[in-house]
Amino acid sequence: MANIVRPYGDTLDDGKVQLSFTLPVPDGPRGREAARLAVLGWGFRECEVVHSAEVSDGFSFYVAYAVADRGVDYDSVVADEAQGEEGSMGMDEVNDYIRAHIGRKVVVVGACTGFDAHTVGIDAIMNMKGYNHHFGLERYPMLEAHNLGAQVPNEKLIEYAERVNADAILVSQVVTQKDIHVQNMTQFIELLEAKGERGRFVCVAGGPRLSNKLAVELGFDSGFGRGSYADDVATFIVRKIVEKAEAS
Amino acid sequence: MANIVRPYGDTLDDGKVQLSFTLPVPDGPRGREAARLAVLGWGFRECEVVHSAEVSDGFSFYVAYAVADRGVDYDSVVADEAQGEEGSMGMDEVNDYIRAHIGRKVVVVGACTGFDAHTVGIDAIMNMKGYNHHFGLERYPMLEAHNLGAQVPNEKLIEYAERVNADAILVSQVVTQKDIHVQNMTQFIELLEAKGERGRFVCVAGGPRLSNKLAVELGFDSGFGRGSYADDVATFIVRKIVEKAEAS
Amino acid sequence: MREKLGLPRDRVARARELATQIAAPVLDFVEGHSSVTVERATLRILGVDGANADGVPVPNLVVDQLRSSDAALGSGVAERYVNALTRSGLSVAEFNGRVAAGARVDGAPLGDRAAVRRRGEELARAGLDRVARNRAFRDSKLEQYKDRNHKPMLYLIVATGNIYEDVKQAQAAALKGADVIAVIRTTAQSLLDYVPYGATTEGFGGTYATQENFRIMRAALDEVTEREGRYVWLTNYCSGLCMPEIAAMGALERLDMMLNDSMYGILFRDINPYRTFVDQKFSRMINAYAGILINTGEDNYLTTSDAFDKAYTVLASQFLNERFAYAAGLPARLMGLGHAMEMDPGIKDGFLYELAQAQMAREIFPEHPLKYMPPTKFMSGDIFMGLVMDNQFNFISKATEQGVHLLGMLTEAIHTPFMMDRFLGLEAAKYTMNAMASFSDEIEFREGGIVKTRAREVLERTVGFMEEIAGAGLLEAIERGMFADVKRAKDGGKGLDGLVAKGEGYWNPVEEALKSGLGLGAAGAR
Amino acid sequence: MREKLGLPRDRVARARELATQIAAPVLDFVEGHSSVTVERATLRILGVDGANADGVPVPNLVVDQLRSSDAALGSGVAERYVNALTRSGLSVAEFNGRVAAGARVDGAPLGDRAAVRRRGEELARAGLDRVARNRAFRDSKLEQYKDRNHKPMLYLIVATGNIYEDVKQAQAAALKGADVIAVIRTTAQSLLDYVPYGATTEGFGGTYATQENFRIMRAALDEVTEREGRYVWLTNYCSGLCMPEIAAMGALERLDMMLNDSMYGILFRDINPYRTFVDQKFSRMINAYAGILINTGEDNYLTTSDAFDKAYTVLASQFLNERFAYAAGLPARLMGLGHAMEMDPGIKDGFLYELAQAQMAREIFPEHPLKYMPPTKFMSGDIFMGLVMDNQFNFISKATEQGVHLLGMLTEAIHTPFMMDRFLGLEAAKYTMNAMASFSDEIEFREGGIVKTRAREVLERTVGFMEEIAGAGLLEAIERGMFADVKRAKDGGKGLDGLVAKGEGYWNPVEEALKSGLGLGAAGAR
Ligand code: B12
Ligand code: B12
Ligand SMILES: Cc1ncc(COP(=O)(O)O)c(C=O)c1O
Ligand SMILES: Cc1ncc(COP(=O)(O)O)c(C=O)c1O
Repeated sequence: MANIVRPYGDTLDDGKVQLSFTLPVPDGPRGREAARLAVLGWGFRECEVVHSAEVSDGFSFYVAYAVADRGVDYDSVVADEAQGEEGSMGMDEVNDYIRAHIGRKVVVVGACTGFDAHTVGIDAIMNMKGYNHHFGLERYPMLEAHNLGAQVPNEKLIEYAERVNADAILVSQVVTQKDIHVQNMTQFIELLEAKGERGRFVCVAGGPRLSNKLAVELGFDSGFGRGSYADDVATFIVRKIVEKAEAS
Repeated sequence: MANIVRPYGDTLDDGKVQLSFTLPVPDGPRGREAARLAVLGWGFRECEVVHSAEVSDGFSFYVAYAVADRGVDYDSVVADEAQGEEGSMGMDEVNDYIRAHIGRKVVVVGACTGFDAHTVGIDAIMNMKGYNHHFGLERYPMLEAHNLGAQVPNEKLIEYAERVNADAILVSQVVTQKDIHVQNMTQFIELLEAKGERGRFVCVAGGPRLSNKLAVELGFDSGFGRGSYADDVATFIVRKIVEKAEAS
Repeated sequence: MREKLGLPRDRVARARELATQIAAPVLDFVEGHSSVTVERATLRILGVDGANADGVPVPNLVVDQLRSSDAALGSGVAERYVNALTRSGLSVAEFNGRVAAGARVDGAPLGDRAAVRRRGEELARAGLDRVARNRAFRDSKLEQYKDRNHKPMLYLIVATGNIYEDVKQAQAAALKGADVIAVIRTTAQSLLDYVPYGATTEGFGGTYATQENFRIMRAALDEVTEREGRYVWLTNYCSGLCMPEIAAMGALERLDMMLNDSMYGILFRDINPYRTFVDQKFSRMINAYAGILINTGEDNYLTTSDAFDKAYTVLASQFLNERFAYAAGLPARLMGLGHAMEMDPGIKDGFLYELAQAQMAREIFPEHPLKYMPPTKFMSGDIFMGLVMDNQFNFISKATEQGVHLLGMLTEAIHTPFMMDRFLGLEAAKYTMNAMASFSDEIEFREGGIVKTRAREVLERTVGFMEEIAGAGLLEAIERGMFADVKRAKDGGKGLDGLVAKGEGYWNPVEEALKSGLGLGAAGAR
Repeated sequence: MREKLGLPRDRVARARELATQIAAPVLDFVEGHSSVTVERATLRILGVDGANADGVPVPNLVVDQLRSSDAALGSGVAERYVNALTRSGLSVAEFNGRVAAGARVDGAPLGDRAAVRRRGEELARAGLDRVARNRAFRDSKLEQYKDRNHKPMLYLIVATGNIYEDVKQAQAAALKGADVIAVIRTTAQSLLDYVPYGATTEGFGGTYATQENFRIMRAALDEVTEREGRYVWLTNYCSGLCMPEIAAMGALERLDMMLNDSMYGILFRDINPYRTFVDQKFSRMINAYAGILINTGEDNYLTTSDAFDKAYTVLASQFLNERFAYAAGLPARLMGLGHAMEMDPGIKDGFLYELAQAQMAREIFPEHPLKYMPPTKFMSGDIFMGLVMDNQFNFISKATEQGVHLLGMLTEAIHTPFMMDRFLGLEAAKYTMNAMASFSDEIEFREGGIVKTRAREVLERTVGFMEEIAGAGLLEAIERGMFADVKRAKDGGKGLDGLVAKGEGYWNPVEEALKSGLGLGAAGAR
């Protein structure tokens, strides 16, 4: 049986949603009506435009509340996040898992690629110190972690991974404007494929505006968004390595 | 030719819209995915759920950005506000208009009806002092304005209007929870109709959450929302009186 | 609290003198009067409860019988009621059922007066003991979970109209940090001369205040109290034509706070002034006995008058509310005197004027847990600006060590709060108040600066205003529209016909027990 | 500005002494060196412009010729270039075309040295006169529209990647009150060893800094300046491998401010330290001559280090930036020293610590128009909380009389700003800054309180840190990771091969004119 959930204002299924947006029209009665019709056009009903203001010549800003009748069947929703429902192992568990199932140190190479200079995210995952009370991969005794920092060209990252015989490659992408991350990540996978090495590495992407879905679409094994920690990533990598070994 | 306008983030037609809402599900990867699917279900594409938080047991809050492809044909949008595109006359103009076209004082009776105790809105329209540098109807030499205040039953308001032989009745409704204003306004019109007097008065409704459309639907001649002033209302009333006189 | 403004002590003292002078004749009048709702409240404490098939509450049935019969209310309802009860040989609960079914209390001849009085005193004692137990229970929880409430206490409203939805909203808010939950009352319940009965699900802009609703919400909040280890306070509106009854219900169901103003009903609900002053006194005695913190309604002045120009009317009202509260046995620490941040957000240095007003109230009423209200009038559909204004308010409240902080809602101008609105308000307030926790302790105001000058001016203006009121008399001042720009005739307004002159033989065992418990002399002075 | 912290004057003086000591050997090195971009900047002032069919700029073509030929850059590019120009008999503009088409400047034998020098000096004068006219024009507009800019100036960024979209965004922001528009540069332009040519529409996270883009934006903002009667300042990034060239372009196109830090390239872009110090000096001389207000990049420290623990590194860097700026002829009133509100929003009393830091900077650098940056690191997808944090920042900025206020965006963690994000930021800042306009004048900090104690601690810590740096030497300190937790080797990083040791006969007419115009001795000291 479907379990339809809808937005909730103060009563179950009242469907209340807040919206704000700009329209390229002057502020005024006609602009407000355009805003209202736009919201209705997106499938809401009972739209109230509660605020409008001029933002510039010929641009106006609106705040609206509206009712969404259409809900989502929650029972059919599958979490699209790399850590999934299964839950992550802690640092000690991961190390035990490696000892039990892999039997040698796992080598991980990571970088923030392209011209992206945001080191903080990859550092949060890899550096000793870690992030938010989750130690980074460097601290895992059964991992050998190489953090190449930021602004690393895809070519260099792959060469390095080959050289240290990595099991997994971590790619961080923070800047997403004009889909530059999509270009960058695509080029990374194409390079690997051209070398016939895609199968050799577990490839994991990460960054605040990345979804697992996108990363998988682009050919990665998974993608980690905001709020992910080293333990999530380590768990994914070691499980994946074992899964690959079993499959082959 | 259609002139389709779409939401504007930083580039024409990028369609960017901000949304926020609560879902009756726990916070977490699955909740975030449900939120994303909900937004896509409302007809947006490229939804990014940029924030989620637990609001209570089994309730979670989301902030999302998404792209609306569907726009509105601005050329076909007709302002739905009582003041309309035509523009309102100022106080002096209204008085001149009355002298020229009606030739006697116009009598207006107003109140905030039902159990609604919000006097400030109707006062803003009617009292001498006015609002935001727009004098109220009491200040208009060619108007005779009676402000009955708040919490006035519909029956009393109508009786009073009959007694002073009003040309127009002003109804203010501020509380809208559970559509109490709709009930109230409907009852007002039904009462008038039962007495066969609907045609006798110009009926104008007002209140911050009222649209002209709703007021007209409920049988009023017009409805004034937030940000309306005495001059808008006076303009509408006197033009309507003349229009009615010409029609009859 | 460190004093920073250097307010002239003698002017503050003068204002208090004037308040005493202004209140005295009113209190004299009050002493000689009761009202239908005072009598019904008395019955409620005695145990009268329930409603008939039409939903008319039993206390109303009883009082209406006496009203419409020869047995005048001037003697107090208690005598006739207890007499009939005693004669029936039934328990109070059984007798409630009889009355609901139509039994009359006014017919039976008066029996042994002394016995009736004894029974009445017993019943009053039983009712007030329940109240005292509630008070003791609250005190023990506050002791157990000491220092777990925020400072100021974060006060959140729920207003779905449906008590069961309210419970969800209230628990959500309490789980996220609310210290106080106010169940907003349905539109215009003030004007009902009875209190609806039972659990209700159909209110407009709020939920009916009923004893059953009180009970349901109390239980829901007690749950969160234990789960979070933080006592969650419950509040409602002790205003309007049933002020004393709501006080009684709240006392019996362990509410912790009450909106309870001495003049709100007159000015904002057009309730008769005499009736209001009589009712407020009785309701406040109950609140005092129950240890219920009252909140006064000075914020309401500012919804119609300008907050900058009429700041002095707020302070004057605070002095009067304080005086009337002392007269009803409330100690300062139960007086949540009200005020609000309602100045036009466009005023240059408005933040400083608001700071001055809030700090001034703090220093003049040092032991009083002042209740501070957020911007409402200038809130608009611009929820983003609204959030920013609310946060300015959060800042000032913490900076001036207010007692009870009503959280602003970014959607104030749009709808009664959504669950997410409350959440956002709480998150912002917690962030800000933590980030500037020690601000008050940290800063001084410059001599001759805006803050000190403004505070002194408002105080001076207040004293002048109160001199005028004292000259005119309070009821005359109200007639002239000196408060909130509203004029109310002494003999106008709703509920005057429910006023009761106490006769020679007036007897009220609850009033007597309250007065003796509160140490109030017959004159109600303290 | 009223001093409130009572900072120990002698410790401030000691820090300045240390800064002088630390900078001295670096400045000595700088005196003996040039770089490819210094030479290209020189050419740009002389009038060299344009690009070849592959988009390689003419200044690069010229310098690369000398680099790859025997005619070493050690003598300065000017001599060879002017020599070839003179021989060609063409105007500079015509000659630009020739070079773009492939003409070489290094082949021709050197003619009459004196004539070449005279021509060079003339060209330098012409270029610098244009710069001086820009400066005079700006000054006249600032005089004409005096007091129309906000205090602090409200600084808004645009970053669409497309200069024409940027213009719309910038005009919108300026119409709603922005005093300064910063066109954010495309990702990693810092690392390009040339400046792209012409109008551009394809950047990532920002728009290419090109001279044409400067011109387009300047014209757009001049339009708003006249319409609103408020001078709208334009700023860009004078950083990275082309620091001096961007300075030259900005000076020629009347930019008003420049992000221009003495160590940013080293620490945050891994550009070679020697190269950076040489480039920053030349770029700052140009900025000084052009009357361009520089903004330093101390905020960047806090994106990787903790703002509470490493507050002293910010202050130390401010002292160093100040020293290097004085050495390049910049007066204090053109030094927009940077800092930021980046402490963890969960810190108790964080507001007071930020207030202390901002007030401290204000008092130590009283004439400097400090540039204050909003929270970025702790901004999240929670745009509502973000707005509240930004507003805390607005408050502190106004309360401590900062000079240039970079407006926070509620969507900081999500995307480069939408038009509406900027609008909301501006509305909130205008509201808050007006509401607490006189706050700074109004308050004092308690002796022994959090603010005073913290400010003194940070100052003390800074002096200790600078003593260490002075002991180690600046380049060694950088090697050891003493700044921003980043380690940079002296001989590592990008662009070292573009460093040029000045030979015996080094000649640079622009440098000479700048130095004499700025009253700088040969040693660059002041
Ligand atoms: C700090 C910062 C900087 C610093 C970076 C310092 C450094 N050494 O990293 C500096 C000042 C240098 C900087 C510069 C720029 N920045 Co910046 N920056 C930020 C900021 C404020 C915080 C980022 C951060 O540190 N987050 C904290 C970390 C821990 O979070 P995270 O990166 O999301 O990482 C977590 C997850 O995403 C995940 N993760 C991340 N990577 C990986 C990798 C793997 C394999 C895995 C498994 C997980 C994972 O795990 C981490 C822990 O949970 C953000 C805004 C914001 N508040 O988010 C803007 C922001 C990211 N920057 C932005 C921009 C545009 C720039 C510039 C391009 C601007 C310009 N034109 O100059 C420049 C250029 C940089 C470049 N070439 O890339 C934009 C990006 C917009 C977009 N969506 O495209 C942002 C969003 C700001 C904005 N609104 O404009 N920036
Ligand atoms: C002030 C106020 C009060 C004061 C009213 C004092 C008074 N004498 O008016 C007091 C404190 C008494 C009050 C009480 C209540 N209020 Co009230 N109140 C407000 C508040 C803060 C401001 C309203 C106001 O004065 N606006 C200023 C005037 C000038 O604007 P306006 O009314 O929109 O009027 C303009 C236009 O709408 C139009 N207009 C209005 N009427 C008419 C009529 C005509 C004919 C025309 C042409 C035009 C016109 O012209 C005016 C000028 O432009 C709003 C929140 C807000 N910020 O809007 C809540 C608000 C209206 N109140 C609300 C509620 C629920 C209540 C209560 C029911 C709460 C309760 N349960 O106790 C009570 C009960 C009142 C009752 N029985 O009706 C809700 C309504 C929610 C909803 N949409 O249903 C609001 C939105 C607050 C909230 N978010 O919960 N309130
Ligand atoms: C003291 C007091 N009582 C009651 C109310 C609630 O209004 P009503 O009279 O509709 O119950 C208020 C409103 O703020 C109030 O301040
Ligand atoms: C001084 C300085 N220059 C430049 C930049 C911009 O970065 P990029 O190096 O990508 O141009 C910044 C970033 O904030 C900065 O502070």
